[in-house]
Amino acid sequence: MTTLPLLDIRDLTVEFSTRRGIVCAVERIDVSVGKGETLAIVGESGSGKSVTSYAVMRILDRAGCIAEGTITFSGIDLRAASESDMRNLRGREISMIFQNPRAALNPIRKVGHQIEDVLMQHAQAGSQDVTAKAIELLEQVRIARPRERYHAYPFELSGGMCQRIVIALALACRPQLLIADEPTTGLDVTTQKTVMELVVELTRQRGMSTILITHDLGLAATYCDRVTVMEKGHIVETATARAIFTAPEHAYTRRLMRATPRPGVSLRDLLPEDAIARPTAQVLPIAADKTPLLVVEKLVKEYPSQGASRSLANLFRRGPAPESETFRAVDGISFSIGRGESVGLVGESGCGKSTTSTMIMRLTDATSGLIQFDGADIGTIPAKSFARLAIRKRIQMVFQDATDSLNPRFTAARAIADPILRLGGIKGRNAVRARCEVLARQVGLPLDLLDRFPHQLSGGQKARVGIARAIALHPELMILDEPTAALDVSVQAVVLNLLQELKETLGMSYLFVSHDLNVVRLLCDRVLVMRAGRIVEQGPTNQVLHAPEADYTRELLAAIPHPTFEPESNHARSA
Amino acid sequence: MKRRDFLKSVTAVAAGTALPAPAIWSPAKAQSRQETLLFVTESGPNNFDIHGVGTNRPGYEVSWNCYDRLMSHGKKTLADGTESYDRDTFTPELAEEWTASDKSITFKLRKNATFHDGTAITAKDVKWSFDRAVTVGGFPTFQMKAGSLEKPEQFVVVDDHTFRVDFIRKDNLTIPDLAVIVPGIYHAQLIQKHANEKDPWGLEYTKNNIAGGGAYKVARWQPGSEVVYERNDAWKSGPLPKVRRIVWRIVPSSGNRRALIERGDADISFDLPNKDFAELRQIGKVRVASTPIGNGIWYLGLNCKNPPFNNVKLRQAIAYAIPYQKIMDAVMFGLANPMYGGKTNTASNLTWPQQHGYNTDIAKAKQLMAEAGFPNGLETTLSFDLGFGVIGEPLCVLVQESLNQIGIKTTINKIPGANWRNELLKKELPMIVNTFSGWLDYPEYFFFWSYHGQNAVFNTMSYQDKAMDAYIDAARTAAAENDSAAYDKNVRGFVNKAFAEVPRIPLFQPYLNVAMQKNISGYRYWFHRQLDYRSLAKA
Amino acid sequence: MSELAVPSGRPARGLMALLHHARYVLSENPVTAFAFGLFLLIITAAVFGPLIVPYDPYASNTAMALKPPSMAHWFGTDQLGRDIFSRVVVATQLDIFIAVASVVLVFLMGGLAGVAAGFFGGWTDRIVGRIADTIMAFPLFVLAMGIVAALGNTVENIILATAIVNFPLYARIARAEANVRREAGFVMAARLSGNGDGRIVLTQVLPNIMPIMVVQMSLTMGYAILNAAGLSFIGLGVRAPTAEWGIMVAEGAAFMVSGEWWIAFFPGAALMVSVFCFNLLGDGLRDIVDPQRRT
Amino acid sequence: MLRMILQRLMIAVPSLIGVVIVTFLLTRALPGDTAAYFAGPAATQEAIDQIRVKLGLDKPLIVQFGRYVQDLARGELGMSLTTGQPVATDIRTRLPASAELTLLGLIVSMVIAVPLGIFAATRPGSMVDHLCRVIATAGVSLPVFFTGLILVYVFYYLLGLAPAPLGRLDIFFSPPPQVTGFFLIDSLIAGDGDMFLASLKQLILPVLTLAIFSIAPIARMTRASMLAVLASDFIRTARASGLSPKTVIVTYAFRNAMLPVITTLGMVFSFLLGANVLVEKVFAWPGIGSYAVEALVASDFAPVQGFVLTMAVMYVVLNLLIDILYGVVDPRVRIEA
Repeated sequence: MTTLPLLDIRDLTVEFSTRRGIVCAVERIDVSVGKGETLAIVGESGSGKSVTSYAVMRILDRAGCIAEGTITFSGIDLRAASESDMRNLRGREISMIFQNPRAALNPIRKVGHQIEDVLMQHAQAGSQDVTAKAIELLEQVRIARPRERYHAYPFELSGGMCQRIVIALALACRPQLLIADEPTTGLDVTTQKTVMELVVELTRQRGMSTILITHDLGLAATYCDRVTVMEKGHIVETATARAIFTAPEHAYTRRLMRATPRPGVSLRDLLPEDAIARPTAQVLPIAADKTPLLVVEKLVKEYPSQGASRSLANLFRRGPAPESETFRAVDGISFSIGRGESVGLVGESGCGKSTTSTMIMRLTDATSGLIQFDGADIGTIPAKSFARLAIRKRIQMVFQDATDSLNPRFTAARAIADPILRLGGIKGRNAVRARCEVLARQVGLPLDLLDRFPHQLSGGQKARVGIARAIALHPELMILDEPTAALDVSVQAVVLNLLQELKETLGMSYLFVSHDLNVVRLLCDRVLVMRAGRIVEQGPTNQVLHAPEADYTRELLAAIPHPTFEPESNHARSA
Repeated sequence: MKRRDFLKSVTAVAAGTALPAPAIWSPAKAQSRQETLLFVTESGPNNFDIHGVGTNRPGYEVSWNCYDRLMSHGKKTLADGTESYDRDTFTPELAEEWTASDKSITFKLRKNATFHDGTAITAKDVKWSFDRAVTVGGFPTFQMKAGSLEKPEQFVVVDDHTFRVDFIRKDNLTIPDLAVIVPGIYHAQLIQKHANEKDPWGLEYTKNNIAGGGAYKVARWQPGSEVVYERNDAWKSGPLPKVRRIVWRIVPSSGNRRALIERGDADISFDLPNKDFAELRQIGKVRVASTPIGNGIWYLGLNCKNPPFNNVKLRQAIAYAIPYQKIMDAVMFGLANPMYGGKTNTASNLTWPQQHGYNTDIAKAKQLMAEAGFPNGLETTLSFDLGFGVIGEPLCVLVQESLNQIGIKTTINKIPGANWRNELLKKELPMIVNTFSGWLDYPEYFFFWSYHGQNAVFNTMSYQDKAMDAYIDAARTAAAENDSAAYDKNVRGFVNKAFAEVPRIPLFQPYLNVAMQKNISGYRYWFHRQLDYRSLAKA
Repeated sequence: MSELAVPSGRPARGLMALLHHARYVLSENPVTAFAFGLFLLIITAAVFGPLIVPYDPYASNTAMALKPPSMAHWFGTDQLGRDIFSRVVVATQLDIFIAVASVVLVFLMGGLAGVAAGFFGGWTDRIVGRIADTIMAFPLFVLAMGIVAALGNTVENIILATAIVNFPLYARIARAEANVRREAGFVMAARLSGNGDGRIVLTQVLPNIMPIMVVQMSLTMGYAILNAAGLSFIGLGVRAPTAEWGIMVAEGAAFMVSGEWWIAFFPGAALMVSVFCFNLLGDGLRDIVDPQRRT
Repeated sequence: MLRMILQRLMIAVPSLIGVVIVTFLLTRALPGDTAAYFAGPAATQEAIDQIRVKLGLDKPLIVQFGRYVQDLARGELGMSLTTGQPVATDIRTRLPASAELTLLGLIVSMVIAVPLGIFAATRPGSMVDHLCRVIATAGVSLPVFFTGLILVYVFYYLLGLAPAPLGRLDIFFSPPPQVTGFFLIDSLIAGDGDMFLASLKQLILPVLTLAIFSIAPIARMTRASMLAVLASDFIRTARASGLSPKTVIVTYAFRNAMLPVITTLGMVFSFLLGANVLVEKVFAWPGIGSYAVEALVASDFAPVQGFVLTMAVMYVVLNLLIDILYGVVDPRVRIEA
């Protein structure tokens, strides 16, 4: 890195005043980005990666302040710059794109106008040609029919489309530096790929420097030149992508690399080295009885398509509702799950996998089709009255967002105890408490956390409480709706191993719903690939994931960013 | 609005809302301000025609000033200098002269008198108006009957300008009854044009249109907020009034009404609470005329029909337990004639109202309570009309407190105007505070409505006593034959009985108070207790 | 709420956390602290008022009528010579009772109906919605007047009138909050654990809505007293001679122009202070309860 | 848009029916006996019965209700016994007076409360924030009639700045030719500057009283929604793209924050119509509120029913306007409806 760096952060410390006094989010970090270079800042939640970028842009919220250190951007000391100078820089010299694209745009203002606002603000265009410039920008970010989409509102566009608008906003004034804060989190794998390629192409084309902030190592390695790894506000390691990937030096980086699910590695490999030695618990023999536990045939779920006017129109119309009126979320799927078997259900968002799981859990009623559990037809029992039946105990579920699935007013113990009190058949406070403590131990939750409220627990701890609640009634079938999607990579590794261990010790069968093929490959024996309400392919995991028949599956596999470095020798580490 | 105030408020407005330069004060407005008289009251008329259904007292005022009657009253000056109508003298109005015999009375009408629209007034209009008064029912017919004017046959058109009323019985109230508001002269043809079979007497039309020939015409009426009168310059039935234009504004808040009169924006402020009148009189910036209301008494009525107040001794005990002086000071602020504290409980003269002998004497009251058989007291309710709450409420609170001392526990019951009359009709309220005053200021007239066994609505105590009825009837016939000896014996008879058995305990005779700017003259107190614009003048 | 009586040591810490949190918000927000102090003052006046009052609030003494504030009578005397200070303090009891009772009543009526409407949707939602609309169509004060005029002006009817008038506001808020939580994860989890819908609403959804309702309740307490005062002004308030701020202000209003300002001023001031305190407390509670503010 | 209007009216119909029924029952439940009241002080029992028959109050409730609905269908609101006028004319003359007062009160309180709310929201926790909150809350803590009386006492009685609380116009002005019934507008149409100034002066105190009373709810709602919007993602994007504070606060934050405020406006307007009753009593304003109160106290059914129905229709129209306004501001609603 011979030339002067575009952005040079020295000894930066950022502090926040909170209820419990001053919290140090970032402590004496050094980051620098050369002209035209793409740097990735990788770290788990709470590592301070976003705070750094906010500090650079000086848009920390009221409670935060830059305690020490300097930030120089092509010679200008950003920390000392006046607010009006900063305002000229933001958007013209440095711009930013954010995580949740649809929320990052003004909901009640046309996207075209929002782009024009930025252009006008930084005098990039006069009032006559600003519209033309805006439309030209839309073309650059490859939005189809730009003239028409100019007048669209954010809620009318898809997630990927909104992200392209945000990118257009960021690149409107040809800035020198683009900071992308988790730009593709929450987007589908396929959209994620197109968005990242667009960012890299545009920044390369204009010789811009880019900082990509992400928790996904694979993404960082694929698209960036250098990678900086942060942990709890400190920089742990900075190296070229190849060096980080092939020969991580710092223990934390290594642990992070290991925990990232990637092809050709087993579940246990994800755990840090010291954890491997744990003795595997006594494994229950797979039940001999081969009859399938759950059989699903031609399952259909229809919703009347949206719009209040629809109901109004129904009011006045005679005759049956025409076919095209309804929207089929699940369109006649059939599969079965054997005892002790774990089946993966994979598909992008909107393909109907969550709807399927809620129907099997009998939380919602199916429009038609058979759901048979252990020989009994449970599909016909209405969801409302299913809660009181004994069979309820035998099918349980772990939810995706642990925070949302725990009652904020209940302590962890009370949440776990809820099913026991209703259907567990255990009477007496102390007995129930004892049962909770057993379950806590089983899921590796420290006992003193039992009396905390959800907002006082970390992501991983909340996931464990959810799992403890699910296994409280010894269910035979457990549906896991993307249980680790919201977790950090290292925590995800531990939770997946916990789930595998529980399945084996308690002899349960799993239906594992996910959009992440790597995670499914680690845990499931068989895989179903779903698209727009239909199963496009199903079969044993390694057969589907290595030699997929359906081209949609191939497309999914290709979209997963995992760097393929030729096995060269240890590349010289760059400064 | 004096010029200085106006300019000041304009600058305030300009400063406040940055308006364009303030408009220059046009001289014409100042001059019309001088010719206009503004007076403010708490509530306004709901009907211009006294014959109408449910016309309220402000409605009477409109009828009085916009319609003529055959004759009116003369005037006399009271002790404190204010003028009052003279009960015993009658002056010509529409009728120039009249001759009365014991069978009938004949009136000679003015030749040149015209209605507001210019058509001449004839005896036919008078007859039609009188027939209307006695047949339309409700209050007007009832008031005519009080003067034995009952049947259309009594009213005879002799010729265009002579009109005769035949008596059906000897009644000295007939002549005075012809001078009250009800027998006004209506424009028969005009009203019949707007009448129909469902409403033969055109009550709907006369509700908000004047069909008469009185001294004033109504120029504009916005119910509940404003009435504007213009003078009828063609008025012949008396001296032409001096004020050309009168504006009557309804201002519900008494505090504002007082502020208006004190700051000089209102010329006359009517029906203010007594306390304001007492203080205005002391301050002396405005003139306050206070005239005792003839034949008017505030009283504590006790239900003589059902127990416990059918027991005379108990009623007398209560009569001794009333905090009279406290009421005079804290409720009436001295603006009333006390009805208590007389030397004896017998009639001192033939006038009414007059003082009875009871006064606040808790010991005597307790003793009478014991004699009446209520040693440990009783529980009852004390009700008053929300419409007269300004006097009623404090009065009840004081009475409640003092009755408490002799063991009578009372809860105060505030009844809105609407169902106050309803409750009076049912005659079940055990104890009430109420007021009554008749238009015809004769004792036998007051007793005929309030104490007589016929149990009229005003006999709120439903007190029925043969001896009392005998006295009243005898007094009325004596008055008719003006046999003064019998009249004197019977009047003293029924007054003594009223004081002895005290079915209702007279408290005080209220005053009619009016506050006026110093440049207003010609105010005259009338039996109907409303304003007569015709005698007013603005210097 | 929790059938699970955890050994004594543990809940104390929960309480401590709440106190700590409350102390933090109060210190950070002086206005709410001031309002809280005021609230304590009002409560003590309501509870101990009648005992510590120098004069009998109902004893009239015409000799001492309409006296300005003096050492003998701190707030002066009214038309019948009654001590205004004693009446104002004693009136606190009645006014706070009106405020609290109407707020609790409207919560039970509006709040629960709203939660049911929001959670179950369908017909309950439509019915509650129409009732709320019908009440909303009346101008609030006129409806209160109609109810009190029709049923008689007892304290109970004033409370009922205030409750009915506020029904739509509470129903709408409760419905919105319940609707949001209808599809929440913990509701589905509760169903998985075998809870019936009724139990879920009462034990799970309602506790989560309570903070927002409490904020609204404190605001409505202020409104309830104002409503009683308004009714007294047009003659439909509480019966004489009970001491109540609203009726004392209404009576005193007539005396203001004639110079006896204190008759209306002191009850008005007491009224203002208490309504002021309830509103500020409402805002303060909102800050404590508002999740975004919980740094 | 038309569909949304149709749908909104569809929903309004049941509540209107509800209003008709409730008003009928409410007025019939009034304790007073109208016949007795209007038979006059000295009426005898049979006179009262005579009037009761005349007013048709003796028939069973159902028949009365039937006749009432028939009259309603014909747009016949009946006769007011307190003012002696047909209720329809009363409402036509008095409604503009109340509407002028309430609308002006709302506009003045909006002009004060919204900036107050924004100001407080952009400086949360600062002295200014607390000050705004204290001032706004003080306004709503006083009963409206008390504020009115104090204003009259101070500005009219003591200082003589404000005009006499005599109603809508000074005594020697006759009302302008009735076009909209709003004196301010009618006087402008008539081109009479004097008249405009006089009616404006009369409006100042009552409008101020109403405004003071309604600042708190609007300010509080604006502050809360501004705080929520300022914490949202798209504001962060706007700041990050260097837009000027004015654009960020006004075009981005304020327009979004106005949505919840608009919905509370409906609530505040009907809240004000109620408080209006007391202001009309204090300022002798010939509005519809005091008209209904007098009728209610006199147990005169027709005006109360007429008044409430007008209010119900106004409420429906108001909500319709609010929805349209909401649709204008927020495209999501427009498309979806």
